[in-house]
Amino acid sequence: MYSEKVMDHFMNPRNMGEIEDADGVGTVGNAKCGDIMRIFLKVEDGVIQDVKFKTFGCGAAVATSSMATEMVVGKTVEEALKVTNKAVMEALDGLPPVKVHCSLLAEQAIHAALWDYAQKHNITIEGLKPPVEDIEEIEEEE
Amino acid sequence: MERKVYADHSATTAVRPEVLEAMLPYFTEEYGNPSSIYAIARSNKQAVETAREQVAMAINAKADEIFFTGCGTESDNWALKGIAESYAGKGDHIITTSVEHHAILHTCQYLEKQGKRITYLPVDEDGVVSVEALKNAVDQDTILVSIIMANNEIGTINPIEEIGAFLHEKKILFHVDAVQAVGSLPIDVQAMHIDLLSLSAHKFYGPKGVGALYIRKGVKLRSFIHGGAQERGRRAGTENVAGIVGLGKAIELATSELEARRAQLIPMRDRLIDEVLRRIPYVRLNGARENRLPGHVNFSFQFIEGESLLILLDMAGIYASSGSACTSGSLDPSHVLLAIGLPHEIAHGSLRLTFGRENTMEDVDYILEKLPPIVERLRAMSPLYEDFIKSQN
Amino acid sequence: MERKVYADHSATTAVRPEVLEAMLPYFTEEYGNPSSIYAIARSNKQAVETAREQVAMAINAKADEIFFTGCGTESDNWALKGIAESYAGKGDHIITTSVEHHAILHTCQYLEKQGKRITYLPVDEDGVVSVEALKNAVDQDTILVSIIMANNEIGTINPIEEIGAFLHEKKILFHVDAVQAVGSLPIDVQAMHIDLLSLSAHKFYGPKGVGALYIRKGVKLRSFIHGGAQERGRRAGTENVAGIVGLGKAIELATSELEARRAQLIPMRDRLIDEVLRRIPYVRLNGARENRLPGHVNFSFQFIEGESLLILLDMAGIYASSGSACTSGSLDPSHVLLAIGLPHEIAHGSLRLTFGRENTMEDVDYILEKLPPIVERLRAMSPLYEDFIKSQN
Ligand SMILES: Cc1ncc(COP(=O)(O)O)c(C=O)c1O
Ligand SMILES: Cc1ncc(COP(=O)(O)O)c(C=O)c1O
Ligand code: FES
Ligand code: FES
Repeated sequence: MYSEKVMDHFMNPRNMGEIEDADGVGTVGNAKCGDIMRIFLKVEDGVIQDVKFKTFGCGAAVATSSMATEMVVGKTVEEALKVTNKAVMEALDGLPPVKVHCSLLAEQAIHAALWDYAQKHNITIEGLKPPVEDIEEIEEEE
Repeated sequence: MERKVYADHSATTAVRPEVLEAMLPYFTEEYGNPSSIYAIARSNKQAVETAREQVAMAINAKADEIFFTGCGTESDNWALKGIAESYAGKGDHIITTSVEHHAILHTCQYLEKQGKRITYLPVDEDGVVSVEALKNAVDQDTILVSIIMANNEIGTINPIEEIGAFLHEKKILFHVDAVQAVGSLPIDVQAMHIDLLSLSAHKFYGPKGVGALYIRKGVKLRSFIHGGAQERGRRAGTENVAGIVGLGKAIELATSELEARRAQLIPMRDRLIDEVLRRIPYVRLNGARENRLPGHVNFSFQFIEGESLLILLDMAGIYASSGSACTSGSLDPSHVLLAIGLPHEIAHGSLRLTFGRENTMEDVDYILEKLPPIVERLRAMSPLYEDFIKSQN
Repeated sequence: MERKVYADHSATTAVRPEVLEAMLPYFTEEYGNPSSIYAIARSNKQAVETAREQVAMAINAKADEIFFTGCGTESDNWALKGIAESYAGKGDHIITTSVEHHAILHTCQYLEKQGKRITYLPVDEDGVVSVEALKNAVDQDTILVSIIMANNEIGTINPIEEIGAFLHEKKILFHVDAVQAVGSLPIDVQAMHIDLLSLSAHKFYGPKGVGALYIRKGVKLRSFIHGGAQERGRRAGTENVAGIVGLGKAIELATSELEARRAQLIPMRDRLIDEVLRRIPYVRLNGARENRLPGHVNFSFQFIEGESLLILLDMAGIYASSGSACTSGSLDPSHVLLAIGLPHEIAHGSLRLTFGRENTMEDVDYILEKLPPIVERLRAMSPLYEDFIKSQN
């Protein structure tokens, strides 16, 4: 069902854990499947220095969180914003159709963490929308 | 080599060697169409009739009350849609439970769209249907009650005999989905006052793609699959002779070994339940503690999600499921776990382990060795667990 | 030893060794439920998907347009009942022919009771449906036309491509019962503009109890068997993995050997027809002389009755039938023979001989040796023959 890359990131998740004094923390959930993802960011001079995640979810949710953290670390916040769920999926060699929303969870968790970082540091990030509680709202827009 | 433990017998079982052996001649040698007239087809027809007797014997019915179908799901569809139509003149109300298999639930939803009235009885926290609720639900338009004998997800057994006695007195037809029960529980359609009963061969070491419906003599049931005159005109389609022979042999073996099987499986089930509850915190057993299928265990592990758990168990050579296999394509939490009162996030973290004839106590030990660290690992990843631990401090 | 000649391949065929071999692992080793998540079930799921591709390839469809069923009869029931319901908003009229298999005819009769309007098109004396009559029969309420590709009783082939082109233009859905055609005729659902097509494994050396329905993408078809999410939510029930694998392998072989099989069977068929007509008086060939299935022969012998003929042939080691095997329980003369204009008493004396891959020209010779004296013997017994002979003098 899952690609080798997905299985690899699921079995050996990168950046799993917490950042004690994170600059931004975002948590998003999906009421449809009940899954929840949390991203911790450490940002210095507008560049993401460290990122960690925690996920309550399926194999795809764990793998997309892991991949997404790898893809944003070292990037500026503006660049991180451009890491879409599509890009995460591609990096994982694809996901089964019923699992596409799991990658959206990863994208939105990063956005939520960036939003939290912006709020705490009183800055605005171009193009960043306030996070939603439940990513289903976004899915329905698409 | 790592151990391999297949613990998903409620999903399906391997055909046992004796059963396959009984089936084999009917693929290549005795291949005549049993409805044909010539001699070589006659042994074929005979084989089908022997299987019919084997099924009848297993549930204390008569051979001419047994009709072969393509699967348990077809049996369920036939029973419900057939009765709804054949007894439309008598009433439009059907009663079932909220914890049925989808073969019943989705059929009921279809019938609702056709204008039938369906009552879904609640169950208690063990998953047992309330006989009181049933008594209150019947009215003069009730034509059928359909109750699962033993639940496929949580293993709980319903009081079929008590319900049957009540319905018999009320003269309301009684259908029982016994797909999970055959080979695990004694079944007697007379003593239990059952009018229609569904079963499926692949749940008791027979082949996939063949089932049966018991229809008590005198019950009107229109055909569901129309066509030729097979199964005395009630179920058309060239008979799956090899499959039917396999079903017959499998049910005969399963019934004769019923007590031995229970004696094998109950201690395994009980040890797994006791030890998991002892060794792992924040876990609950779903379904009744005692009143459950012999090899059937279902847990919910708080703070973790079912699919991740299954994948890690799979990596460790343990094959389990998170409820019913038929819904693995879906993201919804189990309707059964919601019906017994679990909140959404806990219903998501359930694990079903179901043992069968090839399993041993060593398999249980192996699961007890592998499961705790896997649960721990997933909890370490879980934001829900993090929140919970923080809230404890 | 007497020879044994199985000449009833239109009733059913023996599973060929390569097919059985492909199936075997799925009974005892690869037995996981294909809907499960773990690795051992995945090879199983893969096997089902390979079979789906094999079927798609054989009829020029896409894999996701193929749905596995429990038999050809179920496929027919699903197609007709499903379309009748899913397109009820568009119209209530279905057109079929008077020579369909009972799986279609009895389903249509059921639909008539549900208030649908069914037109049964007549056929000519060869058994070919009239395209003119079809054109006159369609109206703005016509939602479906269902036509048998090749007739199971008389072997006649219908002009499917011509009908398909007409219906495609009219935007009317087209279902084809190709149960007898697979492995005997080339099938291309694109060129033939077919929207739904039924097939059954046991007619082309696959196992009994498994069929398929092709559903063109975009066609709405409600489920017929409700339940789990198998077959992408359209056909519930645990997949008959071994059966499906057998169907896939069998259709692949049958398609690749199509020309070889035709080259083998047509001369046998033609010799039998020519010689019987030459050697036995008062006999007619039923169905078209050329436009018929490669191994298919159907005669009517005046003054004698079918069952007696079959029994004597059986005694001589020749296994044949008197039409469709599914109706052997019935005493009515064949609806197909009546539709091509045979009077009752002649329709009763029909004999179907259908050859397949194991038959040889020696089998034909053997039949030609045994059949004439049997016919003679029965005629000597027949008061009708006596009357006839007397009337000749
Ligand atoms: C033309 C035709 N349609 C449908 C069927 C039904 O197929 P099955 O017996 O596999 O259900 C048959 C054969 O019995 C047939 O010959
Ligand atoms: C309780 C119950 N009913 C019905 C079914 C359907 O049986 P089958 O998959 O053979 O159609 C199952 C198993 O899948 C079941 O567990
Ligand atoms: S199923 Fe919801 S995150 Fe994967
Ligand atoms: S005399 Fe036997 S069927 Fe009529």
